[in-house]
Amino acid sequence: MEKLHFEYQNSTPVKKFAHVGVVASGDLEILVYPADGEKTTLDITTGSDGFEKVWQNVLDRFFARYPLNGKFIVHDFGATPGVVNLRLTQAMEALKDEK
Amino acid sequence: MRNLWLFPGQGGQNPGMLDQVDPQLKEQVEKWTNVKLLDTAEGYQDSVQIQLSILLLQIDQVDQLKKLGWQPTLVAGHSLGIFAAAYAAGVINKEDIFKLVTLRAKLMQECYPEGYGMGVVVGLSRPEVKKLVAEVHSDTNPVYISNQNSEMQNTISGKLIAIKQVLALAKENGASKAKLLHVPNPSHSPLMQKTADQLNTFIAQLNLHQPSCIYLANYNGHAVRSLKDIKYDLGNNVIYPVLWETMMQVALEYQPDVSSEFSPGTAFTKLLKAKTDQLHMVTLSAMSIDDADYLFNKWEKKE
Amino acid sequence: MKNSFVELNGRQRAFALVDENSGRELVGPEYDMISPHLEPQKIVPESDDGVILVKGTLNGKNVVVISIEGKFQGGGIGEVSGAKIVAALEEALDDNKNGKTIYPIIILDTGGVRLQEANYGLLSISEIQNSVIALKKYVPVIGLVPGRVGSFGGMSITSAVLSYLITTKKARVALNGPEVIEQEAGVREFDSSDKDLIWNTLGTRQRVKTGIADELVEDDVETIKNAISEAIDQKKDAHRTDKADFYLTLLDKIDFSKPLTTEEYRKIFNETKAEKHEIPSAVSSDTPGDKSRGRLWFEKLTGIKNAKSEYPTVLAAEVDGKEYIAIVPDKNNRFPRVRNGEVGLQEGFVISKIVNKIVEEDKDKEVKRPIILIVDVPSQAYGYKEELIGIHIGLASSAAAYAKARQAGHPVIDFIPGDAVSGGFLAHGLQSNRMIALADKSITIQAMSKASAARITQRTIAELEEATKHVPAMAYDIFNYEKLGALYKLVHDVSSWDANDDAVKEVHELIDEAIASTKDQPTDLRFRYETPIAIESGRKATIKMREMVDDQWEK
Amino acid sequence: MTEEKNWHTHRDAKNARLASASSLFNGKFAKTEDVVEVLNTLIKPGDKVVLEGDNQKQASFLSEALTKVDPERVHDLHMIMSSISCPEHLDIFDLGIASKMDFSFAGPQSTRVSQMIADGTMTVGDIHTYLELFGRLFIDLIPNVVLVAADKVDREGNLYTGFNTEETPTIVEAAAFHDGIVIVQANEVVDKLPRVDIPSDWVDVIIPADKPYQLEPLFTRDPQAITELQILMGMMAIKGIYAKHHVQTLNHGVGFNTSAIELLLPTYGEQLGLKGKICRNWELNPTPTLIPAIESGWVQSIHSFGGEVGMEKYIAARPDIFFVGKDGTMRSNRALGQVAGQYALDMFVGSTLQIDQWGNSSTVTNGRLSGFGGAPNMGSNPTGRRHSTPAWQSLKPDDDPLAKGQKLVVQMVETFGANKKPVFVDHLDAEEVRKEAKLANVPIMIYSEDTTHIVTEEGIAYLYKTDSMEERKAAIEAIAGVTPVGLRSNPEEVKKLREKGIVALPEDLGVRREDAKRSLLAAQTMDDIVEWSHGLYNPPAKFRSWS
Repeated sequence: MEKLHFEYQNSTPVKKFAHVGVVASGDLEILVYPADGEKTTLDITTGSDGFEKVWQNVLDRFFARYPLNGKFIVHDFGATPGVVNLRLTQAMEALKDEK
Repeated sequence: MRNLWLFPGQGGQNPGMLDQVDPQLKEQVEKWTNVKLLDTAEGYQDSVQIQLSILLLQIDQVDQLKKLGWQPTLVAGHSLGIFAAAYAAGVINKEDIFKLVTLRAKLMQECYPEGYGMGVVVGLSRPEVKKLVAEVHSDTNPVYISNQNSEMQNTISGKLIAIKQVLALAKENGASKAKLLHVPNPSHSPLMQKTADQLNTFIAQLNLHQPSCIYLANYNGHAVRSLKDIKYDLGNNVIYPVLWETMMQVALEYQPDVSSEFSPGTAFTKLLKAKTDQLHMVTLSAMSIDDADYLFNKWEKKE
Repeated sequence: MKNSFVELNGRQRAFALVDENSGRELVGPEYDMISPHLEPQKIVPESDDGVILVKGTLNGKNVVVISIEGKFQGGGIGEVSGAKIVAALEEALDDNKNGKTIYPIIILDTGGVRLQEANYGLLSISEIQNSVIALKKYVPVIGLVPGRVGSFGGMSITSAVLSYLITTKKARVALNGPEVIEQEAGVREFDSSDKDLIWNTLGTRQRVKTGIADELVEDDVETIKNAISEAIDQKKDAHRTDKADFYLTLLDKIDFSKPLTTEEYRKIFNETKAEKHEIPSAVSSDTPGDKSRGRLWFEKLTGIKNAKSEYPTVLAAEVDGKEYIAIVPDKNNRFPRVRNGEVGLQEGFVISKIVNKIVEEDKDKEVKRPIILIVDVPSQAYGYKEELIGIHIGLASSAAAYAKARQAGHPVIDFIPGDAVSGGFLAHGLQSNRMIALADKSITIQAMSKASAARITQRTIAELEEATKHVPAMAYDIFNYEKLGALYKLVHDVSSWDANDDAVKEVHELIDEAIASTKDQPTDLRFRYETPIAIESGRKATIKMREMVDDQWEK
Repeated sequence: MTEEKNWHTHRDAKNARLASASSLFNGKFAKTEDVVEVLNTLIKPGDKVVLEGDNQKQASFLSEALTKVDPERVHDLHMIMSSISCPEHLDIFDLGIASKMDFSFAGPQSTRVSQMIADGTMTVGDIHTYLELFGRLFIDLIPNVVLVAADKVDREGNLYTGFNTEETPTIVEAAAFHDGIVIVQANEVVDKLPRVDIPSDWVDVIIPADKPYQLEPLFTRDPQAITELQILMGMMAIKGIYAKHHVQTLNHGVGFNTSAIELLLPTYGEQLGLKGKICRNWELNPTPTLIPAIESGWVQSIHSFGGEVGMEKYIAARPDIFFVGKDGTMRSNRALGQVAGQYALDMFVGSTLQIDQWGNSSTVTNGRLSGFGGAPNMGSNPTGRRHSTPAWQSLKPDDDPLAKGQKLVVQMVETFGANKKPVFVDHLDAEEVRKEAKLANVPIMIYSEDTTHIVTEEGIAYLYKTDSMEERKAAIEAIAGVTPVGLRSNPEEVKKLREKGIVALPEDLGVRREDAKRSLLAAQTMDDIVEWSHGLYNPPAKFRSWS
């Protein structure tokens, strides 16, 4: 298990809480809150060690397309980059939802 | 029923593991080798003790299974494991195999008193590790990529300083695990040439037999049927990587019905499980020979 | 086309059962109430700890859905997830007591105790069972076992105390998982790689035919909702833990030295008619029984020498107005899997008969007879026939009997001079409201043997032992157990095998003190959260979770 | 005049061989136990031998017998096999019986094939596409002996190959009409065949087998294993490709991606109102995951390369859909299926293990020379085609009056595969493999120029719309996730490509990622499929639902 922390400067504020995913084998859950301060922060607990660079790449790419400014908590149980991206974009969709 | 017999090497030894071994055989082995087998934690600080005890454990299990009428279709040993594999394949007799392994263990113990060893990198592919090894390796600071345990788990062997450099690089490059192994010599690398030479001299005077089944060779990962190839593997596997992943890939292409991992440990069954769910698996360290016999009978009936 | 319920995750399942837009989640993921015990063992936690609470309506009726997420850690019950379930059940109990009808629905998709928090899991599960039993006086408590995981371990015992159990064919219900039985009893007892055998024995298609589950429904959301709604409306109750006579009759007919196929068992099950069984008290004899800490202390505390009884593994007798009950080994028992003192098929039913009789006799009495459990149970019995017949029903029967006795006002006191392990402890020990234990190194107190726990959590025994050093709930000794705060007293100057006169006197006094301490106190299990150790450290997360559920329940 | 040239040396040779073995025959029939001697006698050193072995059906009785022939008498065979599937297919090289191989696919034996090529035990003629291999049986790889399998034979020697006819007629034809020897193993000898698939005229020797030929359920995918990512890609493909291009005739490669699409048609496809508009006529092995779509009325016809274990009864009960003989059982034909796949379809959808920066794809990776199945034929654009279907026409460039349309060739991959290895790589492992195995061509499965679309979990790249290699590379980078290729992508470029319609993300297609759930599949378990089939589908043991 590894704990990772990332920070970004993003433009689109998160206005409510959103939650996607399950901490199941090959999957992860993402909690998104409105940002605490200026910065977008991500606190990631991952069961797969050695993937910091991959996380960085996934997040860089995600935020380049969807610059959400919020506080993210991630509990990852060995998801592939594809699944991570799926959950991130699902969280993005959930935040857009008017419901 | 096609049965793939797997023989692990060093690493899984634990005190008391010889409890169930035929006491007569143990005594006999002690006579042949002039080594008193301690089967204690202190004993297993010594690699002659480790190698002989694991071999004894495996040979005893081979004897018991064969007595019950079971024969392998394919045998695969990992490093030290090839000796019990060769025995199971009917290539070499009991006395010779123990003498051969005693010699091997002693030679290995003597060859590099300090400063050499092995490391393991998990989470990088073999080509990736190879690249890192190439960055570090030099004549004065030798390090080689060695065993290929699975696609993403490879070992390196060489001088400790060089190994540590590779391990650090591996960590930087996203390895999930990169650590030194408790092995006091640079096994499975060209640095073991002298050991291989002496082993080959010894093997040359043994009376060996054609194998009764397919033997998966460490040094090239091929399925071999000729005595010549097996002989080469027995003498030279210390200077080559153990190409376990390839061996297992090849073994699976022979479509076995059952894999049976001999003691100690269950590591190779786990690796195999990650590759396929199409065969039955037995681990002798977790069950008795009678239990294995019961399962083999059950599975054979179902086919 | 069917709308699969099984495919949904735990949260979706909870919301799927309530009327559209009526659902409200309590202590949802936004609170990030993770288990404090997983990260120290390098295991990734989940924000809801694998339990989802949703209040809403089902066909207009008020319900609270408790959904266990089978995909997170196999649906294992730990401290936080357990406390979440208990808190919801207790709130529902309060509402119902106050005339506000609310129906609890429990979705079981669980391996039972979360082994990484073993002793918390056991405590929680006993507390869940206690609440369910209390609730059943007011409303049916409906269980749903949709599958893939099914319902195993301590939660299979819970499944047996529920009013009514609905299931799909994708589930299995059993006390011990196949791998554990193989580990403990050998591959010839149960081959965990034989899927045919496993599903034919433990699969719900077999289980509904043999009284372990009540209704098999299609894996379809609407169908499942209707089945639950109907069960509530019709107040369906299988009374599964009230069948001791039936099972004792059935067990009389089975030869445990011979094989038993599922078909043969179904036939016996269908042909069995309950016959009344009397359970006489233990009496003195000339021949000593097989030695155990439980027997030693039973004989010393009751003064019965070489105690023997008709059911040789259960010793029970009333002395000085107190009922003492112990489970003991019997080397020649006709059930081979209980010969070392395990709790097997018969023990739970026998105990339930004893305890229910006491409750019935004292029904109208002001002061209820105290029941003293002498706990020395190395585990439950691991065996194929045990699972085929449904050992968990036996265990649930004694647990339910103890719980009902306590709820009726009987002081139920544990004295623990020996092992207290797993399902054995749930059946005989964990429904007490005071636990007294000896501070003896020989005592093992846990949810599973080390070998099995290592196999199930895919660690080596060495790794497991390493984990026990950092997490008291993982430990196997009474000293770490004390840190959880559940004990009433840890007795330091008496050891397990040394029941000398002074020691016996001291224990007697402590038992009396414990009995006295229950006077005018709540008859539930909350004592465990209210000890100084529990408040200070042992049950901090439990207490926090209870407060949060209470805050959000909406009176 | 000189002496007249003998124009029937082949026939003479064949007759001589058969005559020399005549003591082994009773008419065309040889005894089961004589099989090895039959082969010893009829096969000569250096012969070109076709051993029937495709990716499903194996002439296993004959292949096992071939390992037992005397290498002194039978050696240096030149084997021609569409698929190297069984250990004994390679054992004959180890044993010195065969030395050269022409093949198409070696997936189940790919490691040993690589090893044997590397150490010289085997020389490779070519790694063919199926149609090249079949075609060359009539050109320069005309067989001396063919070894094939039949289900049933009658007393006259007519063959019933039924459900799994596959390539038997093609192989037999190549030998029968050029004086090759046709040797058949038969599961069963009967008085009357259900129907004649191959006339006895074409057959020389029949040997009853000791057990039925080996058959693998290769195209069955358990819906239980379909993931949300695959469902998301399936939704994108249906909306962004199938619907957009009005794809009516198609082939699906084997895999979970395409199984997901099949199971989404009756749900997601229905929601989009696409029934009757897309996916009507199929060239496809009878995959169980298509049953819900068939039952929901999506499918008009299916022609199959081969059979699929467990589908027999279902197909027999749906003759409107499948190609079924008068006897009521399916007839398959691999050669005709491949022809249809290459020439008659709107679209091929497949998957791969690696795609390079230019868009070439291959399933050959380090250490494994797997060759390819049907993909190279299905996934290529024969330039002579001139279809009028909306799909084919929709790929025609607007600005060229003489322009042609194109077959849609779609690759669907997750950006990372097993072991978290990137699928998008700068260079295919196949380039390295070519060097090691000294092959004439890099073993590319589908060439970039033929690939019209790539779908990943990130989106779709409409490669046919790109007008330069630079743009093509950029489009691939845009959907290649965080693979080394994808990391080169820059947001500005992606924006431009999206505006031009060269790249589409789910939101551009109106696909909600949150809808990508397993409950969207028409069947989630094998049991569900059985139910859809009204109990007619009978899954093989290894696919049983445990519930």
